[in-house]
Amino acid sequence: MDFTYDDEQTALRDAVRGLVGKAYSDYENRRRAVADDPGFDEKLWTQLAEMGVLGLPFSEDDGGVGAGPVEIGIVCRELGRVLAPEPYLSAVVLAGGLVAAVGTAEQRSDVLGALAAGESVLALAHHEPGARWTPSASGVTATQAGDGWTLSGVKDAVPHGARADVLVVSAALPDGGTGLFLVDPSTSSGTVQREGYPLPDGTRAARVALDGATATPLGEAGRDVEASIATVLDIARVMAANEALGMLQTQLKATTEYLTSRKQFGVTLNTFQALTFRAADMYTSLELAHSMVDWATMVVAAGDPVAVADAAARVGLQVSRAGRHIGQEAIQLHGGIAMTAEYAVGNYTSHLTVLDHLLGDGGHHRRTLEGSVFEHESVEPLG
Amino acid sequence: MDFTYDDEQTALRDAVRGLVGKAYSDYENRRRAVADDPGFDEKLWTQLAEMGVLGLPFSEDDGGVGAGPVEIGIVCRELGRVLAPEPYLSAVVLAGGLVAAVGTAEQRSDVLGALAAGESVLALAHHEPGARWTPSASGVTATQAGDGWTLSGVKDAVPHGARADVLVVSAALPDGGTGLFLVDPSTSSGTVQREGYPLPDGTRAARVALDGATATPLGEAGRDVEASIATVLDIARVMAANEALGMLQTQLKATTEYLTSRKQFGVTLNTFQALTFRAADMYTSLELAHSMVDWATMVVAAGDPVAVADAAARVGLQVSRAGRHIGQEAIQLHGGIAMTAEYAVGNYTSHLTVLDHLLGDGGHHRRTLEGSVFEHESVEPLG
Amino acid sequence: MQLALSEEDRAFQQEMRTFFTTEVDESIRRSVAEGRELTEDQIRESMQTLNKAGLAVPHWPEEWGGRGWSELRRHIWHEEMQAACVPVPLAFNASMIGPVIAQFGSQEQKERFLPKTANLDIWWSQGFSEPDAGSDLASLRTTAVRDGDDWIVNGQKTWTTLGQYGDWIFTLVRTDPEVKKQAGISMLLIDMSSEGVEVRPIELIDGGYEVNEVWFEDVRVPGENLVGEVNSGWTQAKFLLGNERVGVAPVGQTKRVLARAKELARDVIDGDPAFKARVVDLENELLALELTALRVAAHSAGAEPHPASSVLKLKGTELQQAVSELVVDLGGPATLGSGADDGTADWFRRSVPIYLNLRKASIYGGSNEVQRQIISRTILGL
Amino acid sequence: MQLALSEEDRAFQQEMRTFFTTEVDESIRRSVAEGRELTEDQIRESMQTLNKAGLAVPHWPEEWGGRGWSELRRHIWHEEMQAACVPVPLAFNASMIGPVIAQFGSQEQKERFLPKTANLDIWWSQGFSEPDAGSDLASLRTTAVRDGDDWIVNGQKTWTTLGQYGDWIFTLVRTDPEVKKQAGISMLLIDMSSEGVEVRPIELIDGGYEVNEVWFEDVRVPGENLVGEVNSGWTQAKFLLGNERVGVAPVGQTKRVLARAKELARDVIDGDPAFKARVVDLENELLALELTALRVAAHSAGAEPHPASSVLKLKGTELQQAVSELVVDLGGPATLGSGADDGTADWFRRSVPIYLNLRKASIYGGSNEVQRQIISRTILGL
Repeated sequence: MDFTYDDEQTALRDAVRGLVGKAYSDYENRRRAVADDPGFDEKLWTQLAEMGVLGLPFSEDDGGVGAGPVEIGIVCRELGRVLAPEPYLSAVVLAGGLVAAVGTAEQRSDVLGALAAGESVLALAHHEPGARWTPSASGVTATQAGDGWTLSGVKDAVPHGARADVLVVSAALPDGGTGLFLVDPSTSSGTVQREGYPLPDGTRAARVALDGATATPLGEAGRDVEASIATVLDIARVMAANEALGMLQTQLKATTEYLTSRKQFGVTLNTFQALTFRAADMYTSLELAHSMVDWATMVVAAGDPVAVADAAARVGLQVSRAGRHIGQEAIQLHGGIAMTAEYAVGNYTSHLTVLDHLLGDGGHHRRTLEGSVFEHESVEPLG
Repeated sequence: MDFTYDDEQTALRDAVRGLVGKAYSDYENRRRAVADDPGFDEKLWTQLAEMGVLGLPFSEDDGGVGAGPVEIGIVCRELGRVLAPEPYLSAVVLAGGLVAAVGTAEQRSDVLGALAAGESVLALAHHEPGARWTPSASGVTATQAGDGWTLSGVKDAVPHGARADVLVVSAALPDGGTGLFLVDPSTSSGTVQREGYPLPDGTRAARVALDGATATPLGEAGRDVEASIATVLDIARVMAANEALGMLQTQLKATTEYLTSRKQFGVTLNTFQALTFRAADMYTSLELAHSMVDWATMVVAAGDPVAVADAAARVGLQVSRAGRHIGQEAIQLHGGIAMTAEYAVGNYTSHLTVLDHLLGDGGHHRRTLEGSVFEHESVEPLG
Repeated sequence: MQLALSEEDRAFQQEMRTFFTTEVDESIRRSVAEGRELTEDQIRESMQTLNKAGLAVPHWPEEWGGRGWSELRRHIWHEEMQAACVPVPLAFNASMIGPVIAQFGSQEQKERFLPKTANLDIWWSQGFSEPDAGSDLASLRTTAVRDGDDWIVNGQKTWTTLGQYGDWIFTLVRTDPEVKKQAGISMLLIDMSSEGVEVRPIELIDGGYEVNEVWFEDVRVPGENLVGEVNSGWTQAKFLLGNERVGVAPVGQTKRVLARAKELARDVIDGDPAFKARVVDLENELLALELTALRVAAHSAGAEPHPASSVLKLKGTELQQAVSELVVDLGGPATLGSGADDGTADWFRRSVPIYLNLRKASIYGGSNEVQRQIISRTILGL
Repeated sequence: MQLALSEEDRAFQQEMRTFFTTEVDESIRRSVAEGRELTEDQIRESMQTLNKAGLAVPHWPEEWGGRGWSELRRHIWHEEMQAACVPVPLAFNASMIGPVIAQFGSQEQKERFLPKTANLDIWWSQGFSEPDAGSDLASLRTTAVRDGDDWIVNGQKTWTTLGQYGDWIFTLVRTDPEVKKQAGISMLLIDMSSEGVEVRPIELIDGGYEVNEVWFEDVRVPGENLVGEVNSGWTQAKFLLGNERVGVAPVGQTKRVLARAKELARDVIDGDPAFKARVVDLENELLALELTALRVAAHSAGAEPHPASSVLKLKGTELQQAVSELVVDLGGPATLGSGADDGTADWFRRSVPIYLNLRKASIYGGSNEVQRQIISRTILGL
């Protein structure tokens, strides 16, 4: 059991921190980046590609770097620290992760190669109106027509779905189960209607209405890949927790700095013990979440999907709680200024709230864990 | 809608406050009272009888005073303020309440008359091992033998059950349902084995093992009175909430007095804002609970059993929460001294904890309320 | 003690309910029900409808449109209004400056301002907060300097809610920089169309623009626009902020949102006992809060406010925030949706901005820390 | 980063597990499992069993019985011990005075005291707290005045846990009343059978007598019993209290109680989803706490303690209290029962006293307010 980074991991962290810090340490840059479509900085995306960060999880054969979950977690955490709006989680971890898990060798090489090179943005079109964090699809159905396949139905809340060059779309298969398909909106015949809109954190999502849209099966045609979707969602939950952790670290730091500099009634706010004790409680939440995030990341690295599902729910629950506690207190301890869009700290809370509901919130994860509460005597991280 | 006492109610409050205050304003007296059996002050019990307090809820025909729930609530609140260990809730509200609700005119006059006069202590033997706040009985069964009845089975956690002169015992009837019986341990043939023991708050309870114990049906023989038991339990929940409110008022007062007098690091504790803000939160809990207790008491006075059941659950939930919050914080804000038996404030928390689990705790009440959550659009106290 | 309303109060309640559900424009009420932002016109129209029926400023002196109601009736009026999704009268007019002018204003000021204030012919903005003051209101820096009969005002106000619609603004300004900070403050009424007044919108984290900065650069204000005596502004501010606490617990509105959530998310609530438990907890806390408001209302007739009134803002905003958080959780992934599918989807789409917006509730209007300070000092003597 | 234990650490874990579950007296372990109070003899016997196997004081210098283990191994040792219901070595001996004597004591003191301390042949009591000091430890008033080579001690200590079994007591006494309060304090070791020492039990709200007052009236203490230099006691106290925070989060024990609750109240938990949710929440928080302890342990090798170590006591005691509250609620009316029916009934009968007793956990040993102060000042720089 070891919670420390090795030298290469530390170097990766410093490199990513340097790059995204340059881009977004002035918060005004982040505001500008989300002000217009596509809601992120294409130049920074290219730089991330050049640094090898976009290909980090994928094998060298697929045009990637062949790094592991710890490294992906490092990237997500650094992006979180500066509230970077780039679609790393959606394009690389979710959509890319599914292409890597399910795609043929050729698809992996083509699609992931272009993703890693920064030439193509992927998006996962999975959520359907009325669904609640399920790994299956039912509102979009796949139909085999001759040699090819078409998709019909509606996907909603597709992160960066309007900007994406390639959509990875889940769909109910004719013989049951859920399949995955690649849809290139620029070449697909049939209807692929994409309506982009901003989420409450300034990033973009889209409604994607498909009507007889031609699509390429990802991997073996007609194969039920719900289990792969479930596992990639779980991995993404852990990576989202890494991102959230970076955000919470920034929020606590901003709050303590504010408390030591802002004056009211003639003294700095850290004179008021009621406030400093609440900051101490934020720290406690943060450190507990931190331990859980590190642990869950290591569980992903160890690779057992059952353990990953459990760890994803556990870290999801812990970070959801910590995110609400710290995100709400950061605003309250700042006061009015944190309500404004031009001041960073409140916008972290906006993104935390979005992230909390993207892949399953604390209540959802707790409900999952309730199902297994009698399967163990106690929870033993050391076995 | 009126939350104020009239002159008579105020006079009653002052009279009870005077009497019990004289007895217990020195906390050492309360410690002495619970040190030996029967765990309360028989002299004070007699004085309460002389003041008319023990007969307050019963009609004049039954030897009582014919007062209403508001007056009973006043008494319970005053007893709570000084942590009086006298068996008012168990003997008068619970056991007496059931005799009044179910007994024949003769029984009412005999049993309640003696109770009101302070000549006879009643106890309700209702809880059975393994049961969880149900109005029915199953572990003790009633059998008809010739003209008479006998009871067999075990009751547990019978408040003041070893001291009581008359037991009101619930039992499963031969034809189904739950009946009530009077058992006089001194005259009953068969076995009535009573083992008294102290509860964590110093008051007394008993295990009562019955084996062919002769018993007199309360009211009409063989009649199922589960509904009456349920309603009397609900009324007792509201009265227990009144008692708890009195206790919480004392705890907050003790805490604020301690904070303004106790010195640490050269200053009084109220210099520490983190502590004073927590006291403010205690006040908020207290006042919300107070409003709810007054309201529930008025609902009891209005008399509709369905509304009483709802109000009992609502006030039970609110006061359970407030009791834990204030009871725990009162100890924490005092520090070590509140852990000692000779200092009053921690013992209030002991009794609050016992009271919370006597008739149903917050979680139990919440579960009850969950059942009706879709039966109303919103909760409207003004209709 | 008496649970039921008197027959007269019951009739009054019915009268209010009938009026609000039949006489106030249906489209306005639908906007409120669906949690949409109201337009300026909707707010003006609704208050004018109320004022016409004598229901806009019932707590003012009767001479100026007040009704002499008991506190209980005011409470009923307020709750029924919210239950019917009728926008409450604009607080800046009805609860803030109106009572101040009625109490401290000259006869000329009363005649000039009160009728138009009650009818929202003048839309008032509040000019108290400043960027560097925060909860320490009295450290304000905006100055007013005598120039003949006039005052010349310079400085900056902030957090001016709905200032973009404002016709006039009531301000606290420093008229004597030499004395202890509370002692050198006056209250000035300023026409927002005066030269030198500039309103700049502030974007909030929910993406909306409901608050503003208001800048004053050599703004000339006639001396007759001073309320009360020079340097007595702190007295009027305290009076105003004291009024602000009455009816400040947004019980009715919060109950309405919770009821709507139950209606729109019944399946989700039924599918997860944790949601049902949260609903029960919140309904119970809201009941306790409403009963506390009633207890306080019944007590305050004429006398000092009941000490428990301080908990209304504190707990009221906590519950308002908790309900908004519940709504977000009920929506779950739908909160990130386009809202294109139906009204329910759209309601949940708006839930995150509302949740974020309501973080302000525990900061503005006397932060919850200030409320705790009031409770611990004034009530508990700590 | 690495999830799994190394092969060697895994073998070590197995070795500990085997020892604790087979070599420590079964009846003692059963008492711990059932949450009963241990007798003096059980505590002595258990520690002596550990000491014989070199498992009582592994963190001491190797010369005096330490094992030179990594922090991770100490953590494993500590967790496995608790999981097996083995009483942890008496803190006063193993964690408090032992390390202080090893660090500051003379060679004579080390030889005289350390072996008997490790083997619980001497039962140490702690004499730090005083009635009027509370969290402000340094304001202590017990005095020691020179008389030839000896010291004459007068004063009163309180909250002396298990003082009724104590052979010796380590005390902080004021040896120089003239200087700043921390500067005039010394540490004295006092034989509790000395004339003038009186132990008076204090009844707690749970009805038990685990703490005591210890009175000193003209107690003569040989000069050789002073630890370190005169007036250097505050240094030793800080060292001792710093040690006290290591392993202070009672994770293993709390997990054991929660596991037992699940076992004994499975039907109750299954019957009410709110209980299941509480169990999940607590298991998750305990996991986060244990992982934090591991993170801290892995980090602390030799260096300054990891800043996150301050959260261990704070959160550890909160969870310990929360689990005890859950147990009471699972018991429900059974908590008021006679306990006469079976072991489960008896377990729940004892749950309220345990819950009440554990209210102390957030007060003693550096209250949670002191912990928050440490975090906000030392870690956050506030």
